[in-house]
Amino acid sequence: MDLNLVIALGIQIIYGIANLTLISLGLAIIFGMMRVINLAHGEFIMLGGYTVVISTNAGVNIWISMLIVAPVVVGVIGVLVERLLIRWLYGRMIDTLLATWGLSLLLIGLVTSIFGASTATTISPPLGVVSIGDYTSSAYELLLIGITVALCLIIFLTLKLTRLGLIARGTMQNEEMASALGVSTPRIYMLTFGFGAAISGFAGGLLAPVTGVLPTIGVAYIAKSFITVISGGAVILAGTVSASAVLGGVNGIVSFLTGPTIGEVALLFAAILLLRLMPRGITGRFFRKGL
Amino acid sequence: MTFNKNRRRFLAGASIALAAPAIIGRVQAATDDIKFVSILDQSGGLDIYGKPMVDTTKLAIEEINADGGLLGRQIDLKVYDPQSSIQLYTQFATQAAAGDKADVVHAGITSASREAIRPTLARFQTLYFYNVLYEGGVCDFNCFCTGSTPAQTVEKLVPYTMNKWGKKVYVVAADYNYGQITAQWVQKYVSDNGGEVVETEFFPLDVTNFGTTIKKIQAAKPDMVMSALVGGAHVSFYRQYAAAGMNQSVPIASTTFGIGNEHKLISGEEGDGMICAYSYFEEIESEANASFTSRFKDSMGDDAPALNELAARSYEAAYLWAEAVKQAGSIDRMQVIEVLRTGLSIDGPSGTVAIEPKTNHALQNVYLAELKDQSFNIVESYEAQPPTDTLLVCDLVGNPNQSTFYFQNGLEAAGIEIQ
Amino acid sequence: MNKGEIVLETRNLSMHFGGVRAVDSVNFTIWENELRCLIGPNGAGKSTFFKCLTGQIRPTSGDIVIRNLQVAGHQSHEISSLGVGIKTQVPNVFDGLSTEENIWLSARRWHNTAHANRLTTQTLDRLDLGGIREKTVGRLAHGERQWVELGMVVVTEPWLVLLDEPTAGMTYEETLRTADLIKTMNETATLIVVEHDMQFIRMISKTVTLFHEGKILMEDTLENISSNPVAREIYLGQRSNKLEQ
Amino acid sequence: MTIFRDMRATFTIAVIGILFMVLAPTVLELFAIINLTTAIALAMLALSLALVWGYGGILCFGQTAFFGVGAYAYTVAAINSGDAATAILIAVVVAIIFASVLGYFMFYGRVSDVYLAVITLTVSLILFSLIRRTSGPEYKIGDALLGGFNGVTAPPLNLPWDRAYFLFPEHVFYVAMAFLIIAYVFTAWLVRTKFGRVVISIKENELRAELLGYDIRLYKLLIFMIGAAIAGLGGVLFCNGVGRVTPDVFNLYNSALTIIWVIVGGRGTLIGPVLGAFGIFYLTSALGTQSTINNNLILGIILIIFVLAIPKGLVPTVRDWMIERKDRRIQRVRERRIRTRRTRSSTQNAEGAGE
Repeated sequence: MDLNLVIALGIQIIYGIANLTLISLGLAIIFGMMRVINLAHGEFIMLGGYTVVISTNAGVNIWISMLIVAPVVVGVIGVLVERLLIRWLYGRMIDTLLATWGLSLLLIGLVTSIFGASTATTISPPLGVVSIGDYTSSAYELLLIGITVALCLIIFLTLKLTRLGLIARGTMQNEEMASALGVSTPRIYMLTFGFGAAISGFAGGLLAPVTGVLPTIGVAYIAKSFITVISGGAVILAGTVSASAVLGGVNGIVSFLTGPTIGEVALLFAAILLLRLMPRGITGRFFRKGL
Repeated sequence: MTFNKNRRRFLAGASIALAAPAIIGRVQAATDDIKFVSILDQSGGLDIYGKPMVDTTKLAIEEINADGGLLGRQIDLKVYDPQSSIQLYTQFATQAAAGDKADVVHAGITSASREAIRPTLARFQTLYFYNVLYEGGVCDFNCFCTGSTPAQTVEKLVPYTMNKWGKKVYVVAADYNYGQITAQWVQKYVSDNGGEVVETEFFPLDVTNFGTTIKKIQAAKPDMVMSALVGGAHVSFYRQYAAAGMNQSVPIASTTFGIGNEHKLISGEEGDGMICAYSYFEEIESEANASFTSRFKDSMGDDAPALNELAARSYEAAYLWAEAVKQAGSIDRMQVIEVLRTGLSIDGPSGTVAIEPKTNHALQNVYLAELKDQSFNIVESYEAQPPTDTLLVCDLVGNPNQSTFYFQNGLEAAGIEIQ
Repeated sequence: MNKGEIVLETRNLSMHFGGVRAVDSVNFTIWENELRCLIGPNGAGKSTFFKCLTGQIRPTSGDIVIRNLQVAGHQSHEISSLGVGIKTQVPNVFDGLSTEENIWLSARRWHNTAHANRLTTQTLDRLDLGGIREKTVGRLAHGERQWVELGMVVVTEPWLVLLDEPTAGMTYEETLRTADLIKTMNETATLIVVEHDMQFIRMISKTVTLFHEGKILMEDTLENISSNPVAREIYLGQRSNKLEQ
Repeated sequence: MTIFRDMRATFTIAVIGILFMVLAPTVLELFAIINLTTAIALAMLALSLALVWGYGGILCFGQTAFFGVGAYAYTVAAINSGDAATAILIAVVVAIIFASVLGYFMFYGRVSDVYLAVITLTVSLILFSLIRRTSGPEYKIGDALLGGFNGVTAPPLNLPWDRAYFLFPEHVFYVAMAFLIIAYVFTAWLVRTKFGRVVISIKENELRAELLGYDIRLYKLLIFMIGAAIAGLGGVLFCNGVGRVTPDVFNLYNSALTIIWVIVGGRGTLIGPVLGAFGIFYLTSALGTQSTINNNLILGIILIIFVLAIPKGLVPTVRDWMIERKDRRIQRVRERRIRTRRTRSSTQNAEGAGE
């Protein structure tokens, strides 16, 4: 293997990790703070993609669509969902499984009914190509890595500096503490759910130019992000990033060596082993006091 | 087969049960209508394929009914939506055959769904049409497979593109039976034509990140990529391939791209230059096709999806069946099958489609087309192509009493040499 | 004084969390039929020590010997199965079940159904829980839940009892009754009680072990400890008046 | 024994089940009977999760893994041995062994809660990925080819003493219904035994159960294995109902669906999830007959309305309602009695005064 291939592959694996982080963070925020397993997470990502496609086709600048419109629109949808559905289910977190599964089906059905089973997504990655020797990577992929890092930084600062973040940290350290202190006001829950949804929508928007945008595309994300978040454990950022690094790394390397299916299976096996060794996720053992 | 005796006993039992609807007390709908049942996914992950198929089926039945129906009777079209679940396919096939007493069932998208319902329809002696392109190999007296098979499409596509682009081929395919077997056909035709498959990779249906593979393709430096990727998530491949600039250097040929209208999903610059092979393209220039597409657009309005082989063949298959009923002068299953197997043909939007009696498959035109600005330009056409793949293993003329899927376990298991 | 047989002993028992030595080389011994209270300020390591004894956490190093049996690192149920009754700090009861079912489940671990039924009834009478027999434990008051848990310990007729803050959240009345119960239990069993409440300790205690910074600082009668200047120093601030009570 | 008193409701339901089993084939059409077999198989899966999750507190997100393993094991064994009875036995044993290995791995590693959910789901997804690849001729167990994504045709049930005699669909329905009733009565009995009560206590409070001296890992493992056995048996019935087993059974949709049945029917009951499975089965089937409105949309709306309107699940809600009604009736009777007594005493007084 020549050096260029190693570099190109290294970038690819980092991209894979960033990708996994990106699709998982929204779920991690909602799970980490509210202990709600949002089965409609994949559909939030899907909605982000649709938002970008529709607004870009309507003439909005693609960067504005991706960086602003998608998270805002999906964030608002998240707040609506919280107000109309999730808030009736506090204290009954298992029932949110049923509710969000229903929501997931509803969103798929709704989008299919409105936009059809397949949608023209004529938006392209708005950047060129980067060459490493004989190998070429999409510059957009490199940008995505950068944006993911920036996103992690934003979430870090939000957790570190805001009141929402303070409560989040409390909840992560001790599930019962926050509710015992009475700080988990409905408003905080609403904001959290909206914030998580916005991050998912943001991810979906960013991925729209490099994946298919279809009503049923959420299914491709939900299992992987669910597994990543839980493997990471209760600590939102450190958990998701470390789990993405482990799982994405394993997936990337094994995929290259043996092929994608075994790569996927290796990712799943890695998650099982990880949870067996660390029964409360990575952050159950490491970075416990992290963010 | 040890099953035969028992099957007969089972059939006897089933027909006794069928013969006694009086016990049920429910009077069968006494209408005189001919029952045409369509079981195709209208929701769930496969709806990108199923929806256009149902749309054109509806169009065909409406037209036939408007034309006075068949044998003086109207056709009652019943559509079931199995919601992309195999279990629901079986349920609805049972309901169609034993409950609705359907005169014909047009159903199935994946081979898995076809294999799930084929035995049920055979058991209840219900005529079955499968109108999707697939890996070939079904040999069933009761089942008519009208879609194109690899010997019709891959066999034309491979030499054409190898000639144009070069002999080193990289194969990417969906990781299930269809992809695996199609990859074997590609392998066979590539080596038959003196080329070389440098690598074959299979992808689970929910993979959306193809970065590693694109690097591997760059490392392997093939002359072309042959794709048998399937489903919504796999559309990502073409976009990421283009994003890495690869569509400029290593072109893609495919026998699956476009069948879920993927060419409308991605942008012009991402898809330009791809070459695909089907027995129908919306862009075919013929009077029949022009009339078909305009009738379809009239009936669907602005929401009309792009037309592809699945959609066109569903339409044509409905007409094939109707023609057979007309000629037989009856809806009796055996009589209709006999007429179909005389080599019955119709002229549809894709050209002439005829039944090949040894295999119950279709003799059909095959077109190669290059993608440009989300439209296909037909570059090559071949008339009346026989399903030579299935012909290698199947002879329903010699032995009509068959109900086997020969390629279930790949080509070598069916005795076909790949290299 | 003839102290009898050693019931439980730890040798160099340590528990480290990262760099924190919550329990640091503790040598602790308790003799048959003794009633020992463990005290110490918050973070002194007594609760961690208790968790090591009950198998809820695995100590970093050192030995725990119960009746000549090395049990360090054993699972809780294995320790309990030796005939050790354990009550944790937060009431650990089956919230969804009734008082009777809670106690029955404890009794049934050791006896057949008929005997378990009999013991359950006896214990309900003995602890005066008849009035809440059918009630769901999750809906009971905190003190009552503590009593249900005590009942689950009592019904097994243990010979060694480990209690972590048994009177937390109890009224004065209930605390008095608990003290009586503990004394009665002490007639047939050895007890280790982790406690904060000096008043309560005064009611029951003979010897007291004072924990400080993961170590045993001293072991004496409560009177002697309360009058010791070093001990007072440790309990400075809010705790100091507690010691004097 | 109080067991009969305790299980009166169970036996009532079992009798209703038997009546249904006997009457259904005379009332319903053949296709309905055939499709019912599939529904019964799914109900069996729901029952197994009702036990493992509702009573054992083990949130198993991959209960379909045992269902699918059972179905595959049956199919492979039946193709090889030609005897359905042996094949059923093998299927159940294989499911149990599989659960014992996975359960040992999880419970003795102290994995629980949502982390356990993810492990079980992941196992199911791994099976989905791997079995999908088995289309080649090299994936052959004895005479049985696994067939990849397309799956394998499952040999129908036959008689142990006459293997050449294959059961008719009605008979398969009888067998399936009988299995379901037996499994239901068995699980209802099981949760009332000492073992069952300990399992429930573990769900209530793991630490307490452990401090009482119960080896919770062992109890969890055992209930997990029993659940797997029932799920495996469900798998056997499923491939008999559908006539085929495909890797689809292992996918995310089906894993989630199983959880949904239990929530809809009501956790902490056994009959609830069974009814939940039947209900959703009929709902999706009924929806499939229309294609005007997207089916995901309708199903999604129904589920959301359900969770908002009937939060406790079907059976607990009905039960509570009935108890409340009964209480109210008792209350009313009591009030009436008091009233009559009062009137009577006042009349008596009046009479007395009159005397």
